[in-house]
Amino acid sequence: MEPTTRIQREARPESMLLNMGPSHPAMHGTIRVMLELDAERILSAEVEVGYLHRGFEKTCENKTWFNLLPYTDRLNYVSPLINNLGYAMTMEKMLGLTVPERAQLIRVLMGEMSRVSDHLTCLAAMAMECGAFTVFLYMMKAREFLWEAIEFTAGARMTTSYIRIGGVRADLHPDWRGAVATAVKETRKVLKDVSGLLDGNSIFLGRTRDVGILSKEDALSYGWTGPCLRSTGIPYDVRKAHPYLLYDRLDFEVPVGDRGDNYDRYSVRMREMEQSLRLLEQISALIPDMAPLAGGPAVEPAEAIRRSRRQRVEGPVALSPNLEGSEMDRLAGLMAAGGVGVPPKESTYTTMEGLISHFLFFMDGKGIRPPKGDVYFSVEGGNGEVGFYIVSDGTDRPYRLHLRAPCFHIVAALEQLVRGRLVADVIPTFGSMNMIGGELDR
Amino acid sequence: MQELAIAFAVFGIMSAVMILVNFLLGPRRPNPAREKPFECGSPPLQASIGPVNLPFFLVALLFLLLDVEVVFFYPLAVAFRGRGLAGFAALCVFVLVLALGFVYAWKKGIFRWS
Amino acid sequence: MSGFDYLTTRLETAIGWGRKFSLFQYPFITACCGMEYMSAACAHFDMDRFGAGLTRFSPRQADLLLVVGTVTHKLAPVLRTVYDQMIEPKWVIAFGACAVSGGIYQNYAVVQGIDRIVPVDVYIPGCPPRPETVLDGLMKLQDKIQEQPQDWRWGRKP
Amino acid sequence: MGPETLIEEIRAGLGDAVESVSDSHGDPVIAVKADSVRPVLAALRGAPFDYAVLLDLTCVDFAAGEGRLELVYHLYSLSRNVRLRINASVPAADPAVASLVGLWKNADWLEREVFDMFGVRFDGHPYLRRLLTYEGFEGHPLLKTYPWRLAQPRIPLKDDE
Repeated sequence: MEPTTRIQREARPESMLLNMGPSHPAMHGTIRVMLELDAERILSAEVEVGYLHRGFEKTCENKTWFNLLPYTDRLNYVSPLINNLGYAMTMEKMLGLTVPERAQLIRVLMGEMSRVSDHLTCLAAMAMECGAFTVFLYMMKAREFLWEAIEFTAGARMTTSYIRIGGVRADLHPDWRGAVATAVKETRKVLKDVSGLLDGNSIFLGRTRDVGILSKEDALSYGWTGPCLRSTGIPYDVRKAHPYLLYDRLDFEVPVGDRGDNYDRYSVRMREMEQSLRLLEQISALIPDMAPLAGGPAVEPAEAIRRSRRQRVEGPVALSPNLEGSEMDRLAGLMAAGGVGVPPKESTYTTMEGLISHFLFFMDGKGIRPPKGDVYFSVEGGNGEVGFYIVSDGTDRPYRLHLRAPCFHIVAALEQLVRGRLVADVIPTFGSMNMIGGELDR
Repeated sequence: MQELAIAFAVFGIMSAVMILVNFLLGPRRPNPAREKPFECGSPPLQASIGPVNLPFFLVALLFLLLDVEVVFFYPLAVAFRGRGLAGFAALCVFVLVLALGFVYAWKKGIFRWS
Repeated sequence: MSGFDYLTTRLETAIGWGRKFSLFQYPFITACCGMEYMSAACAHFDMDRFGAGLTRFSPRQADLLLVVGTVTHKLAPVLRTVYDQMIEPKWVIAFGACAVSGGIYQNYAVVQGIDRIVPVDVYIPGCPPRPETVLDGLMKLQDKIQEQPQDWRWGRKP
Repeated sequence: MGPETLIEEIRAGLGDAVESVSDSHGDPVIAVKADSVRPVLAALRGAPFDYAVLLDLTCVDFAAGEGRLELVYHLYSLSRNVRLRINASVPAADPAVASLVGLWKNADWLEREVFDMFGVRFDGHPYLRRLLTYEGFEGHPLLKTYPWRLAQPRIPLKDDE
């Protein structure tokens, strides 16, 4: 049993070494916390990460700018649309693009829905690990409604790849208002129930109040951002500090905690969900209804192919991801010009130029080729500042793509937070950090 | 006496069946990893667990004491069935004495792991 | 079929029936599929209707190893140890494209499919699979358990 | 306060340590010599500039073209709500730079990750070991020389291709 880890070498001979290993319900499967115990008290802890290091940054260096979008969904897989947003906006900053107004509105709508589902999942897991299984079931139910609203438009519940470089993939589903309204109503009902269950609950308070306290200076020294930093009292939110999209035109507050303990992280996330729901309502009011499809009934794709064998086919083809008819005339509102987005699919059936441009977009060395240089841009993710640092050498593949993962810095403080506490305190402290393996280990 | 024999027979057979069924139905594929303790999948950090701290031992003793007390309730209840209040009073004395011991241990700080 | 065989086949169906509706699962969750596992296991899609709702977080008490998400090379020994420490009879479900075949991560870090580490009974494709696909995969495993012959250790070998 | 005045202020404060100043899409970037990274960042963390948060530390491998690795530090000043990016080049042959563990607490893990992925040695780091990969993993994956799909399994896998 030769000591390979630091904790084995530095541990006192009589203390007990315990593995809170990767395959542990409260460790979300990807973190190993090694504890040096004196009865129940933790003398020192060592955190081992990297169990979900999937080589994201190396893979991106071998994928084209457009093809690596699905990888950004799987970074913070609890709020995938916000990663899409971060990557797309960093690229737009590098390419110097302006996204059409409607696409920006849709992006804010989708981003906020993704943020609420992120907080729901985090608090559900934290509450379940403290024993409140009912809260877990309630919050999963609320998240189902949110995912349904996202799936209506993006086609997928979670890994959507919906927000693209230059805009969004498709227009909103015709009755998206109903879906978003029910999602907001259900989530509000669940938030009321959960705050009733947990806010005054003496067991939950006993497990989280004054447990895992981090001071302002330490939080900044660890590079904390997002709800965890705000729980210590510093109101830093990227949406307010560096407004992007339409956040400067929308009115929402930034909730702040006072002691920076587990309970504050919980209550900041609960209040932040309320703010995001308010944002959803404001945005739903701002988004105009879709213009009805102009022109006669659209041609089915198979029919268009058959006709195109005899002569050029004029008129729209009924083809779009949510099968709501031709997308060509809606593209102006959804995707920036300049050959950044995928050309409309139906033009491949009707015109030779459309076929060639669609093919060229995906060919090696052709697609999106930003100028040489590097760029950094960050958005407010579920855990904090999600930043993309991209170095491009002018080819169609990134030379270097680095993600600034917020929960990497938050989990770095775990060793200090649990030292001197009891073993049972590791669970709520780790739960309130919302560690997401995909983002932490990249 | 006869009920006692029946009780032992029934319970004995039931426990035997439960043990043997596992031996009969479960396929047996021994492997070295199964003997080692389950440490969340990671290699254990210590070859063997050292001396256990005192508080664990004290709490275990206290639990044993109160658990045995609960086990005594069954025969006491059966024995005092016809006695009415007097029997119940004897039972209360028994519980009271043990409760005193429990409160004493609590005040001595058996649960306060400094 | 001699009388004795008739008896054991009837007993096997009874055992198969008993096992398939009381699966204690060990959720070996690592990545994004875990979010979809939460939806499949919770009230909306409710895996418990199939008797597989009770999650046991110790391999000693679990007979279904549900590998959910990406298994990286760093995690491979952990998965192998957990599989070895499970009680017999045990089954393994590979949940999601990464567990089935390494999925979209074909690089130095990810094991290209967990059947290189542990024998897998049912593969559930999808990245992540929809909860309905998960329940369908579970039903396929239950059919497999129902048909599985019991090795009686005497008489015929399966 | 636009980036220009900010750069002047930093140039005045740090003087010769700043090799060059550039602008990437509107964000100020200063290039610094490798051996003066710690003093420059300590100064930037200090009073006048007040860059309290080390947002991120990463590395870019230019070994093939220019034979160097470029370390990129992102700093953020909370009070002045301003970001700054500091590039420091280290020779690809023997990449080493002073560690920032005393200044910021997240430097510990950030530097361990850059060491793990690029092989840059951070002098003065208390526990410089691999963070994301595992013991016995040879080579540094994010270097351009490391092949994309070269796996190093920890346990024997069935029918290795």
